[in-house]
Amino acid sequence: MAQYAWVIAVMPVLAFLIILFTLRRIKEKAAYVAIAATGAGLLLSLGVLATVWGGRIFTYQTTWLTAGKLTLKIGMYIDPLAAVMLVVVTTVSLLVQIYSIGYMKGEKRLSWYYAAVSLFTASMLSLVIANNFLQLYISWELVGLCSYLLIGFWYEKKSASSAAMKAFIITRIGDVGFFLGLALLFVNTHTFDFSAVRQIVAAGSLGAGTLTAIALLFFAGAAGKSAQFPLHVWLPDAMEGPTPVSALIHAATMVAAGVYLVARSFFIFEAAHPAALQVVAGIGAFTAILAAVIAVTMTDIKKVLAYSTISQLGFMMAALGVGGYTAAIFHLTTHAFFKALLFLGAGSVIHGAGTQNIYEMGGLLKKMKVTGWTFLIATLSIAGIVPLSGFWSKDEILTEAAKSGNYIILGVLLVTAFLTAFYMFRLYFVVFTGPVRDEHAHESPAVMTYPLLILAVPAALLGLAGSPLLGNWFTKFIALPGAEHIAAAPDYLMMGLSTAAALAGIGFSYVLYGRRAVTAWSVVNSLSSFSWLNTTFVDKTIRDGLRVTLGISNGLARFDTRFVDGIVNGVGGVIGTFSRYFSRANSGFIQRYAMRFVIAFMLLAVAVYFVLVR
Amino acid sequence: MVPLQYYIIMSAILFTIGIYGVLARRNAILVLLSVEIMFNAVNINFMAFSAYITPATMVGQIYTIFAVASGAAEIGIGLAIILLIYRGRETVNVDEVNMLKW
Amino acid sequence: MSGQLLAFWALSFVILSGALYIVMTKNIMHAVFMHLLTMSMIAAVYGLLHADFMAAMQVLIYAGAVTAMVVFALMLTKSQSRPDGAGIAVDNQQRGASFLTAAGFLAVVIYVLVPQKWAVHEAAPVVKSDVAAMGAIIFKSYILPFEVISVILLAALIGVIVLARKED
Amino acid sequence: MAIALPFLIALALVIFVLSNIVFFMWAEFKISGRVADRFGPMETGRWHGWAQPLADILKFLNKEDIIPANADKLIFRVAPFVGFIPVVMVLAAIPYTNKIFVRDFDIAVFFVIALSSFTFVSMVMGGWASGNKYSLLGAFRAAGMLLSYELPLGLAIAGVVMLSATLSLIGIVQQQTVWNIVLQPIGFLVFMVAMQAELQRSPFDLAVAESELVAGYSVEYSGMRYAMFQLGEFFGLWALASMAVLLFLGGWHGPYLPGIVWFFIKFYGIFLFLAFSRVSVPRVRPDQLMDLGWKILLPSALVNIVITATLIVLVPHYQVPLAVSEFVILIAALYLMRRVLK
Amino acid sequence: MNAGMTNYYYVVAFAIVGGVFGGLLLSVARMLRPRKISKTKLEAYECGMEPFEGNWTQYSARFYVFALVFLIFDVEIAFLYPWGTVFRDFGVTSLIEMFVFIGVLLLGLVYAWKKGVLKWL
Repeated sequence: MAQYAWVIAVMPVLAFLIILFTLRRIKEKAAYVAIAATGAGLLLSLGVLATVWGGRIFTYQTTWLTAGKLTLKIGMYIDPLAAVMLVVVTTVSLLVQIYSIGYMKGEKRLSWYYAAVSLFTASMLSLVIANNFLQLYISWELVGLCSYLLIGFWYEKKSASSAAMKAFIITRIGDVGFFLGLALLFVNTHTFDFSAVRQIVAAGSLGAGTLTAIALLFFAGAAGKSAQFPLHVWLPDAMEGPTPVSALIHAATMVAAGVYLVARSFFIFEAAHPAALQVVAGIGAFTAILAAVIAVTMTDIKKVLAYSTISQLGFMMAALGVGGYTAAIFHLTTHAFFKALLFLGAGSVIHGAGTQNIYEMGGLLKKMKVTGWTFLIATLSIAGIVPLSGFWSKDEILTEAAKSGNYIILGVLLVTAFLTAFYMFRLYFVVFTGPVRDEHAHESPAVMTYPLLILAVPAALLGLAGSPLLGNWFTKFIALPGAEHIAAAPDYLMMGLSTAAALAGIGFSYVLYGRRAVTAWSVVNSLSSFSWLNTTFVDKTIRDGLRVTLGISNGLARFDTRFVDGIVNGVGGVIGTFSRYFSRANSGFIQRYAMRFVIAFMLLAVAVYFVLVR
Repeated sequence: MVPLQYYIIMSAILFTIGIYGVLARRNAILVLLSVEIMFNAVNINFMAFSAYITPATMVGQIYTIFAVASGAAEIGIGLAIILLIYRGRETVNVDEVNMLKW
Repeated sequence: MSGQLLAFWALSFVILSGALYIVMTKNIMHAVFMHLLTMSMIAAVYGLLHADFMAAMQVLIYAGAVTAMVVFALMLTKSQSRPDGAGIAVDNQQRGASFLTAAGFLAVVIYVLVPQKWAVHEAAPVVKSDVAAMGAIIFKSYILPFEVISVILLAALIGVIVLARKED
Repeated sequence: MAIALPFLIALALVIFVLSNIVFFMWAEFKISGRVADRFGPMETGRWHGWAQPLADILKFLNKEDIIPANADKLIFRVAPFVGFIPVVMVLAAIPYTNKIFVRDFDIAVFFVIALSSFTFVSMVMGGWASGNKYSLLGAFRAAGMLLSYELPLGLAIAGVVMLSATLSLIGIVQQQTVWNIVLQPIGFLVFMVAMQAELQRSPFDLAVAESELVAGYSVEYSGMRYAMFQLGEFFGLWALASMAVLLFLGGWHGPYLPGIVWFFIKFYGIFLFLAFSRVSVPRVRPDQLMDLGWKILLPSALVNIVITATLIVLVPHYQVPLAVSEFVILIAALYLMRRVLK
Repeated sequence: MNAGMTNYYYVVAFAIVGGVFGGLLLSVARMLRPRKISKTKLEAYECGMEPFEGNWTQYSARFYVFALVFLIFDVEIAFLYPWGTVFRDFGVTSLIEMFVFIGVLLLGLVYAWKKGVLKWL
């Protein structure tokens, strides 16, 4: 089955082309085309998962093009990591598309929406199955493009188009880093292929310095795409796009690409100087706590979830930083499901309540039964309450952090866990409990609620798959070949600590928001100062940078006009005078031309004679 | 036997006279006549070479035949053009016809 | 053998002086009739070179048809005010310059060509029936130019008819 | 002695032809007279005015010869010579029997055709040099006519050349076991008409016709110079008539009498034909004349060439079918022409 | 002096004899004829009328086209003769070639005919 993996990626592309070429006529039917493609992809990826079950790895490749000595190959590398990602991406994409039928009903450019979504799914899938860095990089760019298209879906809105622009440019900065890393890698190894690079790195022929440089450059790309600290500003603004888009791209798949990249090139990180991993862990942890703090102050439901995603991604990066490769992947998978559920839930809340500001909502649980309960499950899971998946994956990361010995990061992550629980339940209590603010809020139609229910299942139970109860099956499954995972005894201390942090967070938010005992505003305001750190600081630095570059470019412009143009016009002038002088030569008197002709011929004859005969 | 050099010199002189005619004559028809002279100078050379150097195959002679035929067509057209110019500008003197003036 | 040499000298003298006369004379009609004489003498030179067919063809085409056309063209362009031909200036202003150019050209050509050594066949064999041999060669290996010549002539004819017809 | 031989032969021939011309002139006076039911010259030299032509020649000798004031002196004097000398040169190429001939040129036919184009130039020279507007106009009309009849002449001869595969007149005559007039009736007819036009005689003497434009190009000529033109014309007659005999009438072939006798019998026969056609056929209008030349003679000559060529190449014994097809086409053409010209 | 040369020698001889003979006739006539030049005799003969305006007249281009067609068919004749002497042993191919040659030129003639250039005014 594995050799047909490329079909999974190709089918959404076909859907994209079909919809593209019948853009005007297809209208609503575009949804069914896209869903059919992704559904078939899901079934196939499940098949691929089955074949890869035994831990076997399939690689296929054909030469794509040969340019001189350089031959570029294109192919597939299906290993447990890829198989899992395939399933994750296809399921989430399928459910989002079904959900969008309801959410996007009545949109003018619905067919274009579905075209863009299927193109995005195709590029994400090809990114996942890529067997060499170049193919990965190409799909990486495609994914960036699709996110730009989908964020800017309502381009009539000025804010949406500028948000899309901002997202594209900031991820572009990251991509430049990734590209440089690629170039550096290629210069040294002359190949992009994963296995080939792995052998070269294993053979140690590359110096630690270059490896660190490559690793850090790759991390820069990942930071851009997965919205880590300096390059995270675009994600909150990306909420301008339709909510299903945020659910699919900015929760589950695209942002995970960064983590996937680091995971895929983990052997470089390991072989590189230990500082590389420290950097990853540090930035990851810092992003996590920063995003968590800001999330607390947000009043827009989607912004809260956006910052929560950034913080969770920080969690995964921190896990990778401390060497927890399997923990990071496990958390990535579980996070994909419950974050998608949260976003879709938020979508149906917005759909029902008609506003995004959480303080204009209230008591929606009574109005929107299904959304309410599924939202609760997801919130519990992300907070990390015992039986749910969030607990297990977060606990896994915390044990990894503890095991690797960086206690500062452990402490930071625990605080972040507490904050996560706090702002999630603040969100839940404000939105779903308390007095009902608007009476005519109504439950979303079935086509939206069913995906919520379906997503609720993995959000809740997937964690068990990796939990010690089932013998850490999941972690063994996706462990790096060779790094066998010793079935560590379940670290009860860590479990207790994380649950304690979570419960504290929930209780604290219950006191503040559930019963509205203490006036919430005083506490929140004190935290709002943190938000200053984010918005003004980063944006200001970027704006100053721009002003400087503007100055330089103006100077250059002036130089160019005066000096270079001066030369060009000068030369033009000289030629002009010459031509006027010579044009007097053709006086229209034909026989003078004939005379010149004869003289020229004579000179030529003499020249040829002397050259040839002598 | 008349040595070949004589023929060469004679046709060279004839050719030069033709050149002078082309460059110096005012009347377009006489310019054409001098072109004819140049043509014949070339033909004489060809015939001389054909007779002296390749008597068996007579390639020069065949070339001259075709040259004469095409030369005739050429002067036909040349004169027709001169007639046209005359009808347009009432003059046949080459220096008065300077449409090519810059 | 002095006969041929004598004939050559006489003919070339007549041809060269005729050509000079054409180029120098004031009276255009004289130039045309001198053209006729020169062309016939050139035909005689071809005779000297044993090319009977070429001699006859030269006389037929150049002396006959071309002179006729030139005479007609002269008539039509009234470029000759009076038979004695006085009056109209005959040369344009670059007389001196063109004379020098021509002289220069002559010097170059003679300097280059004359010292060359040619692979001269001593006895120029006289082919019995010049015309038959000529015809055989033309129609055996030079058929394409033969056909092209007919097309060229046709083109000339049609061209002239189109050019000359507009007037009346 | 060998150096002088050609000159002697040339002089002998010229004198012989002159004496014949005297006889021709006399015969022509008598015939045109007889045809017009009058006697023609009777007085001079008593019996039938035999001395009339001599009287004419003497007259020309002592008539005043004027060169007009605004004539181009040089060209005026040269014109008659340009007309006369080429025709004398043609005499060198004409054989009378396979034993009596001056020189055997292997391009005799082409040589004759080439030289015959000089008469045109002499006319133009004469017409232009005499400085007379009408003589120039006459010269050009005559020249135009001459041009348009030289072509059919050449093409008719081409037919004969194809039959005999050689350009030498002696070769042609030897090849003529069957007279070419039988094989080439169209060619013969075209040749005869074109010959008359070439010589400005009979129905085609438009340019020099008295009633039309005085004497055409030779209006300003008088005295011996004018006679020179007439002389040139007669030599032309001699040459073309003998060409007709050689090409079409089998030259010196004939049953009993010796070759030379047969030659002259045919030759005078042609002359009589010309003399009769001069007086019996009305003069042709200039445009009709040109139409006849370009639109009837030329195409028919080409048709003749085409037929003879195909038959020679395709049919092994081509004589009989060639003769038959030519006659058939000739009759058809004549019938067609009658309707066209009516 | 091989055969070719004597032929030319004869032709030149005939030309010289013709020229001398003509000159002889003229000189004899010159001696015999009276020479009274009068103004009227020397004027151009205008059928009795006074000769008016120059002797130059303007012709239509028609004359020129006749000369050109003559030239073109002259060339055709020049090519016909050698072909005539040699076409027997080349068989049908040379036949077709010549027919093409004649056909093309006939085309020219027909074109001239249709354009009405061959009419003589």
